[in-house]
Amino acid sequence: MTTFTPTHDVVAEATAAGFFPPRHTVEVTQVTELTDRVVRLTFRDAFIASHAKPAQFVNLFTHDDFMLMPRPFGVSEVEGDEVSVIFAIIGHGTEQLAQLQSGDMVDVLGPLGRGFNLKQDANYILVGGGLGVPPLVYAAQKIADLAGSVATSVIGYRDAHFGEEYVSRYTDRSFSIDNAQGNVVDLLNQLEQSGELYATDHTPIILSCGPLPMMKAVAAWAAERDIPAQLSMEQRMGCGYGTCVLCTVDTVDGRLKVCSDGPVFTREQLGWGK
Amino acid sequence: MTTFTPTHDVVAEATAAGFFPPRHTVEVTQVTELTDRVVRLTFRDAFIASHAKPAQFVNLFTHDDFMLMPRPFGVSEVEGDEVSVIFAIIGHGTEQLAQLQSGDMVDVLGPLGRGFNLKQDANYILVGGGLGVPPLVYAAQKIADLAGSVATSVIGYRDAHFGEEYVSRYTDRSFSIDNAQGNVVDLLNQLEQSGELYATDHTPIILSCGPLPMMKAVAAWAAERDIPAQLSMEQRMGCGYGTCVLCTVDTVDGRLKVCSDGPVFTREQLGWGK
Amino acid sequence: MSANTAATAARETDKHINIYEPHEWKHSTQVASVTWKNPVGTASGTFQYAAVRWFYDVSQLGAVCTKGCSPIPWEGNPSPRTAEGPASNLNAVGLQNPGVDHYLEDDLPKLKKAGAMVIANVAGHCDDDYMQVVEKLADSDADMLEINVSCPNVTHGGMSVGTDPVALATLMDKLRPMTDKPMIVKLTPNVTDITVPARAAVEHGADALSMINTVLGMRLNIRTGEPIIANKTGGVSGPAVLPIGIAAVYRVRTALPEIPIIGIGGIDSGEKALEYLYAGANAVEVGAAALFDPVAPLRIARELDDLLDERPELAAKLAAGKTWR
Amino acid sequence: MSANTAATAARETDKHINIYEPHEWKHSTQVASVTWKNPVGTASGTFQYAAVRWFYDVSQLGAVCTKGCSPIPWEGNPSPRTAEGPASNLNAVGLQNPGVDHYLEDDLPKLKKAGAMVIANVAGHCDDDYMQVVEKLADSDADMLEINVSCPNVTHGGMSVGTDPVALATLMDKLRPMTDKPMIVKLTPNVTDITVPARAAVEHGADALSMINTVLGMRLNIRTGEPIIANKTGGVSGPAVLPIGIAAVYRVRTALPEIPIIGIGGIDSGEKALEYLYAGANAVEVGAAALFDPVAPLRIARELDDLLDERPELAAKLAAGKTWR
Ligand SMILES: Cc1cc2nc3c(=O)[nH]c(=O)nc-3n(C[C@H](O)[C@H](O)[C@H](O)COP(=O)(O)OP(=O)(O)OC[C@H]3O[C@@H](n4cnc5c(N)ncnc54)[C@H](O)[C@@H]3O)c2cc1C
Ligand SMILES: Cc1cc2nc3c(=O)[nH]c(=O)nc-3n(C[C@H](O)[C@H](O)[C@H](O)COP(=O)(O)OP(=O)(O)OC[C@H]3O[C@@H](n4cnc5c(N)ncnc54)[C@H](O)[C@@H]3O)c2cc1C
Ligand SMILES: Cc1cc2nc3c(=O)[nH]c(=O)nc-3n(C[C@H](O)[C@H](O)[C@H](O)COP(=O)(O)O)c2cc1C
Ligand SMILES: Cc1cc2nc3c(=O)[nH]c(=O)nc-3n(C[C@H](O)[C@H](O)[C@H](O)COP(=O)(O)O)c2cc1C
Ligand code: FES
Ligand code: FES
Repeated sequence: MTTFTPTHDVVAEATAAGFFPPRHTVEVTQVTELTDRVVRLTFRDAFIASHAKPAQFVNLFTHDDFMLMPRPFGVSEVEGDEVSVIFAIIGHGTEQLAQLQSGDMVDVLGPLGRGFNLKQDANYILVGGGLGVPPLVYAAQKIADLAGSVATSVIGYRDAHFGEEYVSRYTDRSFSIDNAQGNVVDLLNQLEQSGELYATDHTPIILSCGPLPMMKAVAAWAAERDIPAQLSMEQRMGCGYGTCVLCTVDTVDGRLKVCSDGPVFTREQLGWGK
Repeated sequence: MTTFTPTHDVVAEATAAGFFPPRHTVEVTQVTELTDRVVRLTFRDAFIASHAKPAQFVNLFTHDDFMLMPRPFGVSEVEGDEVSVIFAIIGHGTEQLAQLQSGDMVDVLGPLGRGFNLKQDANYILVGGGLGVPPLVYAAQKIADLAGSVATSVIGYRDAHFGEEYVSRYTDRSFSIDNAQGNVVDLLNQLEQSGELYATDHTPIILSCGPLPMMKAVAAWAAERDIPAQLSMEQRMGCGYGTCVLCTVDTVDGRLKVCSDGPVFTREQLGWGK
Repeated sequence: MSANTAATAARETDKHINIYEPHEWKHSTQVASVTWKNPVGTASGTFQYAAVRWFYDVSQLGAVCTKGCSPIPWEGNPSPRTAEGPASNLNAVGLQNPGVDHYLEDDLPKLKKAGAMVIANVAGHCDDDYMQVVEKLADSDADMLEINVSCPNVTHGGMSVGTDPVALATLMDKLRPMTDKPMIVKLTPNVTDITVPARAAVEHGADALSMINTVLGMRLNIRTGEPIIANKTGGVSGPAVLPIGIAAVYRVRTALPEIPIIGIGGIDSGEKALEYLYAGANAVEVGAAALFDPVAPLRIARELDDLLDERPELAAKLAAGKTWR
Repeated sequence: MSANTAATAARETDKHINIYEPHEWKHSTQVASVTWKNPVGTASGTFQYAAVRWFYDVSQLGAVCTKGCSPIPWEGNPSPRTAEGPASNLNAVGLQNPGVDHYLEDDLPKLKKAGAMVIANVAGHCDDDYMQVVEKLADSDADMLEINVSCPNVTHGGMSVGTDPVALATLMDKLRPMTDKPMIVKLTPNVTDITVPARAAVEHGADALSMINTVLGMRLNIRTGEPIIANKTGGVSGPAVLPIGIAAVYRVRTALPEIPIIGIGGIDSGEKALEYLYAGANAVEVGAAALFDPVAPLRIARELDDLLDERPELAAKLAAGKTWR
């Protein structure tokens, strides 16, 4: 499935006029099935590649006019002007995106949202599960470039370890567990006891993305230890760029937009773990 | 633009079970722009190729889910298992069909409707105008195979003579006129006077397809001379196969369906020219 | 349905169904004590036996609901009668049909001979029209009657009976005593609160409800600036109306927990039929999808039959005449 | 819009429009004596200045209609608030907004500073809510007020004011004396006959009408069998509702030949905006299309500006405050 190649570069037009690029059409450069029903899709987009921060996301659009709404996916890797996302096939939209092939065109808007805050030198402990892993891969990639910080990944899988090779490619130390063995909090406890979690002088900061119950448990775990935690949330979205208030999450400051006030919130904002 | 290749042959399944094939996906083998905004599209479909009669039509479907309704087009030529239609780009549906390329897939249902009655040995005078020409090309092609009949074409064009090469390829004698010179009735009169119209022993029978005012004038002309006339009608359609009653034309027998009672009606049925 | 191709079914269900292969239906349903071999029927006005019989064996459907039937032949509206909307179809047939006598002599016997479960859809411009049709159908072979009080194309003192609960109650009081056949009332979505006519119909003898009929809509030609349909406005049907139909079924089910409901509107896949069942329908009817592919109703029935395999609780409820909600 | 790609605009108009290039608007319109530089505005609830200003210069739009504004901050409905329909979006925001004081301190001054023509959309759970908001907006810089009597998400004794012509008249009698600002009443399509509330609004002081708000709809998750939206039902918007909006405008225009009308519902191209103008609208507002592409309203305005070049009669009527019908 391909689409119409745009004859004009709307990204260039927008940026030349001093504006953020609107939805535009880009070329798909690679599509790989990582495990059953989990796909890694790469597209060429110099603007997103040079601006995306970890936990920021992009809206992808299907070619199916029945499905007009954006499909948001966290950026999971950037190489040169190529941007990758990793997604699970859960419905008709992701099913269709998974059928794209190298050379096809796809519509995209982004990068969107506020990413993780990586300003402080720290031992960033990336705690994730399931489809929360892709944004953490990108966090690891970015942290690897930061002279003063290290990254430790602590990942829980249901069964297949689909993103593992990508996470461990960039982290200083990486650990994982799957459902058969326990959950990530079990693993955090284990690594704390063995000393492996803090095997560096850096202050620990948790960056987490994954299923809600996991993130709540991680926030509680962090709160008990007074470790800062930044949590990347998901919500059904309308626009992805802050105009429709369809994507709220309840915080101590009221109902905030996941897309533009987040997707990253601190455990204090979410009122978790106290 | 391509689509999903069907993994199963629904035509074979249907015909094996004794049924008419439902909507199915076929391969586009050729797309040519004849003149500005007029396109000839060929697809491979052994079933339609072997069954289609002149003035029968096929429903084509776009790949755009905003446009679910069928686009009906008269069959204009059959070569082996390849079927051609010729159409004008008049709206978004034809615009999109015109963008198909050889190798793409398109959905089709057909052949539909009742074609011209060619049972009698005759001098079939094919009188057409504008987008009425494509079905007449196919009529000429079929008449060429009939030992006892000949075909004379009398075509009026607005300006560009887009289908001319196709009509004259099959007719025994072909004549045309364009708006600057006059209309088809002028031409019919001229040819009648010069004797060219009836330059054969065969009984004349008019087969006509084109704009409504033209067909009414042709029916009147034929009625004055007691020449039988079969007229192929157009109407906005819902289904194209007789199930929805959305495509009626007023006849002396009441409101009949263009898609399945027609598209061919006699001048007597239409009450024209008396 | 996702993309507009014949291969859709295969993608949605992840497997190709050969609808022509003999099939043992696994999941039946009950509508007003009538058992359907599967929960998928055709919607009125989008099924004519003479046209469809070439495409598949109509006895395979849960039911076949025929075109609105009037006491005498009606010629309907002038053409053009149709326009297109995004993911939808607009129609203004104006209930053209050859009348109840022709129906009893021609369509109905043919359908019954073909083994179909038949719902006869009844149309009228006034109460007397409905009464004449119901009287003739009372002793016929039709399995169920569907009273169309909702067609927005036909003027009945301005609005349709379906928009006025008092008029609807009056009509039902006249029709109900005329027959023992299960009587379905088909509701229009073009009302402020659909639970109001729903309640009126049930309180005055409806054995079941079906919804929705088409939604009032219109398209203009931007070359001429004039309406495309001769009747100016028409009824919107097809995928675009799905959420409207689902909401109607859900709200009526919530208001009237016991009444059998046939869900209609925008169904073009087994998944969407299933969504109606979860909203509280006992069965569904497929309309516009059949315009885009003649075999759509049967394909949808087969898809749903498989989807119900994985949902034994829902399937058991339907078979017992109950619903999900 | 035909296929769902960013290249759509180029295909529809047969040429690429660079919406960032400086542009002299060729075709203005008038709504209740207020001149818009072009006939395209944004629809309430799909435009927030803080989000949109990164994407384009909002002063280029005909008007900007802001999110429904209540007397005090409202937190709206719980999430999830949205679902998808075929060619549509469902929403149940429940009018979350930071309240009129915040609006007067923050959004409105920023928008006016940016040079926008501003329509302030007014929301309320009861008459008093509306009065408090209108009172505060009466002396503000807002150019027009749009009274949203139609939001189906907020319970107001069950139904919304827009479905009850008497309640609507009562409300308008209270609001009308409070301000000289042009007052637009925004109607809901979820009524039996939209010309009834339309007439009530006009007879009780509305300077203009806008329509349609969202259509009641619902989706269920077929994995769980439960509603997708926490609020259960939501409002349908986007391309799917186009024919419904067109019919509403056409019917109200026919009933009320003089009243200025803003057409809303399913507009995603200059051609569809044009169709509303032919139906009798003086201007349009673009809603859901902006969710799918932030710059949609401006692109549509530019497409329409070119389409009107070829339609001098229509363009002249609009500029003079008249309409096609
Ligand atoms: C900020 C953010 C980042 C995300 N990052 C990733 C990622 O990196 N990898 C990944 O696999 N998934 C990610 N998701 C989830 C992903 O967006 C959904 O799985 C996807 O939109 C489902 O689309 P569908 O058409 O297959 O499902 P359908 O159920 O058919 O979609 C219908 C509608 O619901 C929405 N929807 C359905 N499920 C979700 C969900 N879980 N979250 C948000 N919207 C949903 C769709 O976007 C669409 O609008 C992210 C979501 C958000 C909000
Ligand atoms: C029996 C029959 C045979 C035809 N044969 C030919 C042919 O050989 N060559 C050719 O160029 N055209 C033919 N037409 C007309 C052709 O079907 C339309 O031009 C085409 O459907 C327009 O589609 P669109 O999407 O470009 O236009 P749009 O206006 O965007 O279409 C919107 C809807 O209106 C319908 N529609 C619009 N114009 C017509 C029309 N004139 N007739 C019927 N439906 C229409 C479309 O099918 C569609 O459902 C035939 C029509 C009929 C009924
Ligand atoms: C062409 C056409 C004709 C219709 N005729 C009738 C009719 O005669 N009686 C009736 O009750 N409904 C009629 N309907 C309404 C359908 O039965 C159905 O309620 C509606 O189209 C919504 O379902 P859908 O979206 O699956 O089409 C008609 C619909 C269409 C499209
Ligand atoms: C997310 C969202 C929020 C909305 N909020 C409001 C609102 O606050 N006030 C209002 O009058 N209409 C609101 N609407 C309705 C729109 O303004 C518009 O009337 C409707 O969406 C139809 O237009 P569309 O099809 O272009 O979206 C909202 C619509 C959406 C999609
Ligand atoms: S998705 Fe629109 S504001 Fe977040
Ligand atoms: S188009 Fe359906 S009956 Fe002719």
